Amino acid sequence: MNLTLLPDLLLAGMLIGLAWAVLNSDDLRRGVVLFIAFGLLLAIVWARLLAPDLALAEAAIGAGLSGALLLVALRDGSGGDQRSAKRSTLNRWLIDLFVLVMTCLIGWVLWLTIYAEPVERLAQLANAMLERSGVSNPVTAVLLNYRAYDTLLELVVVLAAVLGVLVVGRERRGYREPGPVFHGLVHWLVPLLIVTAGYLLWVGAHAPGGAFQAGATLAAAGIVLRLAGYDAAGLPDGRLLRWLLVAGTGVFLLLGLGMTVSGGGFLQYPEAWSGSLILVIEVAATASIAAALVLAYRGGRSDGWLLVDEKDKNREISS
Amino acid sequence: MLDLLALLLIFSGISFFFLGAIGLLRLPDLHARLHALTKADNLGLGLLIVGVALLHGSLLMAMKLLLIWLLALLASAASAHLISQYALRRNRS
Amino acid sequence: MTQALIYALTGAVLFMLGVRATLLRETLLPRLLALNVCGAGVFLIFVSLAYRGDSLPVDPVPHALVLTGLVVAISATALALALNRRLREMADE
Amino acid sequence: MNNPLIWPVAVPLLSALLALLWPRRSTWIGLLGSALSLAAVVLVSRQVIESGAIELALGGWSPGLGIALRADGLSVLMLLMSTLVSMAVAVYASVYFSRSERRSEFWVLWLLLITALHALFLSGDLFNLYVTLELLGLSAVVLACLGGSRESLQAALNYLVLGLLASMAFLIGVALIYAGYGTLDMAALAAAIESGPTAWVALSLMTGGLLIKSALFPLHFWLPPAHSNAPAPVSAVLSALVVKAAVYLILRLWLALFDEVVTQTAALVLGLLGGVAVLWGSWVALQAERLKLMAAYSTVAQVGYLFLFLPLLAALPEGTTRDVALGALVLLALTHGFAKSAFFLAAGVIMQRAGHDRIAELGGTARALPVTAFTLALAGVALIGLPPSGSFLAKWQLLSSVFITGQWIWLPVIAVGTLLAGAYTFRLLGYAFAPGEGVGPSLSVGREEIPAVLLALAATLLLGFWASVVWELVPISAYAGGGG
Repeated sequence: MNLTLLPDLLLAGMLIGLAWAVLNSDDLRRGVVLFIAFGLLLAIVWARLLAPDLALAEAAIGAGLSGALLLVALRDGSGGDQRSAKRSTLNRWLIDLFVLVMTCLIGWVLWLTIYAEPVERLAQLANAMLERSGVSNPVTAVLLNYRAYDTLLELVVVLAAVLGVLVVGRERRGYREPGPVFHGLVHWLVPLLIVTAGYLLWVGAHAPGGAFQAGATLAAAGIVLRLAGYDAAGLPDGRLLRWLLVAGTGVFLLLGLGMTVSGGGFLQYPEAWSGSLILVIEVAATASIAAALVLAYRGGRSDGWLLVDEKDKNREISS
Repeated sequence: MLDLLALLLIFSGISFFFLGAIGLLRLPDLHARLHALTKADNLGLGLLIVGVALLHGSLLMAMKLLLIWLLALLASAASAHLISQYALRRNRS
Repeated sequence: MTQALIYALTGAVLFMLGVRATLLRETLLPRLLALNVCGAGVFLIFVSLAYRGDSLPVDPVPHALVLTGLVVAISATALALALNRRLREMADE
Repeated sequence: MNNPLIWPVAVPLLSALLALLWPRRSTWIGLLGSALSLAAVVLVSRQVIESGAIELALGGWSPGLGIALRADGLSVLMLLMSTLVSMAVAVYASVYFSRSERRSEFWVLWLLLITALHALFLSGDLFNLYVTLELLGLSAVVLACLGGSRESLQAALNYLVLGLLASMAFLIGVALIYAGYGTLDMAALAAAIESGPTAWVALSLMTGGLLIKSALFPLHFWLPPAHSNAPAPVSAVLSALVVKAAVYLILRLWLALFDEVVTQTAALVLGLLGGVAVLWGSWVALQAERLKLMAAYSTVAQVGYLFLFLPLLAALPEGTTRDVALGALVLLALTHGFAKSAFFLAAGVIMQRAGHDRIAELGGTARALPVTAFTLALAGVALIGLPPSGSFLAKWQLLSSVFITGQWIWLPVIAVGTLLAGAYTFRLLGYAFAPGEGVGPSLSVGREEIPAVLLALAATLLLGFWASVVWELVPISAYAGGGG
């Protein structure tokens, strides 16, 4: 046994153990807290596998924001009871057998493809084209240049999900006034988070960071504000909020279409401009992602919805 | 020599973490546990950070690490306060 | 490449553990946790494919895919939680 | 500008954003957006018919590193169906949602759903397909709970959770493909793929996920509650288009991508499940008490028919006979898409007028709503597979493939399935054309009745008489080894 593998084996074992504990804990609160720990451990694994961009995103989104959403769901009492389904013994046995067989099959394939005969994947190509992409962080190059279309559609997914949150949910009760200690912390923390988000956004072009990490950090600022009793969580209302939500997808799409109309292909940046265009898109995307994530935490509006603003309301009353 | 010092600092930092974890598991009530956790972890993190800064040897990195330590201090102080306040309120009612 | 294999196999185990819990659990919150663990397993497989040893540059494509997947996963989680909350409220009314 | 492939995605997306920004104009933006999407699809179709399959490398990067959009015969046919159906449903929805508080929300999500469908039919990249699947699933879930009732929310939540599990299965398949072949581009993959453990395991995981989404028996249980509790225009697109998207992907994977890999046994298993789905779905539909529930179970049965083709396609040698069978499959899917959306819209009209959709109390429908009763009859003709509907021709070809391959086992399935479909259709028509007071009288033909009857006419007449277009288009393939 090679001793250098020990840390990796330890990390992998801890991941599996934590996942087991998350999935089999009968106390939901405990499960959620363990899940947050699982996310943090995963962030360490990403760092170990030389994926600092992911480590940042996992800590902010996977552990942080998911954790906040799940905890607030517990507070709403939407846990319900935690019994396992009343499946018959045979059924459970069959499920376990299925799981075992599939794990072995997937593991076998992974062994064949990773260990037995390594395949040359896209690493070399992606790194070779980096010069022409306008940024020097390869992950940002993939996200906003090579596979920018994926990212565009992903922003649309976020938009659809947040519209869904707003359609079904009413706004949650806010929190009461915090004590002086927390209040003081908020006054330090929120500006710091905003500055950090700006830094992550800017640095994403050449180092780990980018729109998603920055958006999540900004959203964290909003959530902290709400915890401190600011019910709006720093978001505007009505029309402005709609523009904020649309900004990311809109700027992305319009720039892409602009390139098509001016003779290039869709999302084919002129090479000299690609760096600045990517930055513009990322700024808009950061704003939209942050707004969407804060809205997801806050829930819908108690008075109908954001698609109807004051002017519409007055009109409908008068007509 | 410097490296040796750094390693020493890192290891003593880690042992503080370890003690804190033991305290968390073994101490009888919430306040004592919080005490063990925050004290040990803040000190442990501080030692760890000084050690890492020495190993790295650049001033900029040392500043960044210091910032991290300060933030962690702020967060742990505030959250320990909130938790104990909550516990007190619940005990009273 | 042994490291990559260790993590990839861990990913496979996490994925199937998540599937198992999704099938066995009845209420939403445990199922959502299970689906998120499932996702973590898939992401771990992708990232371990990108890792080519400490000296070679990593493959950035899977990293970008996982970043996309993370954002999609949290969007879906948020939607499911909102739906569940509304159902809960309706049951109380 | 000479490559129109981005427009079917960009036009509805742009309209969705505009509808979100100007909610008071959302109805007009929605209608205009649907019409312009139709125009964009027509543009693409013309080019494919004239010059064969087209490809657009997004961002100018070679497919592999970048993402390619591709349109061939199969995707163009699916695009045409989805855009025509959604245009008609949009006209209906403009009446249905005209006084609803949820009007603006509906239009934004509606346009996002069309975006997702078009993006899915055009995508040439496996991971991009995952993103489009998620977009489709999430927007469909939100649309399905616009009704706001407890049942619809519960059904939507189950749909969401299962959909997520399905996408995870699909995604891990994509991961294994990337592990084994180092590419996500489907054309490169079609050339590189070979039979082996990687391809088998990846294909079964991806297919498993898609089977959940396409509601093949026994994974159909989520469909009837979700489809029957949604608002009528939403049920129409869920049944007609969203389920078809998953079936389309299975076809794509099996025929174009994994042509080398698919074994007779695997195809036979799916065919058998399809057979059970035909019998079971039709049987439950026959006993359904509510019109929309009957329609939903009929969808389960009709999806089953599509899977009956798989073992036949796997057995037929590559060439004209197989293309004919493939064309029949597509024709059946298209006919069902038009007929089922017409059916759900008609059910919506009845429900709004009568306040319920209990089949046994539908007496008087024919007198009160003659156009809608006629729509139900026409849609029924297409669901059974009577001439001159497209499904008649399709089932004819299905039978002839059964004769060619000698897989006689499917013969009783088709016969009994058709009889059962006839039984549930005539049971419904019997009540609808009987005298009674279940549905109040109406004075004129409403705007909401027209789209349904047009859709039903498309299913019975248009697809019946112009079916040759389908057979001409299907062999045009963007993927090596696929389609012919």
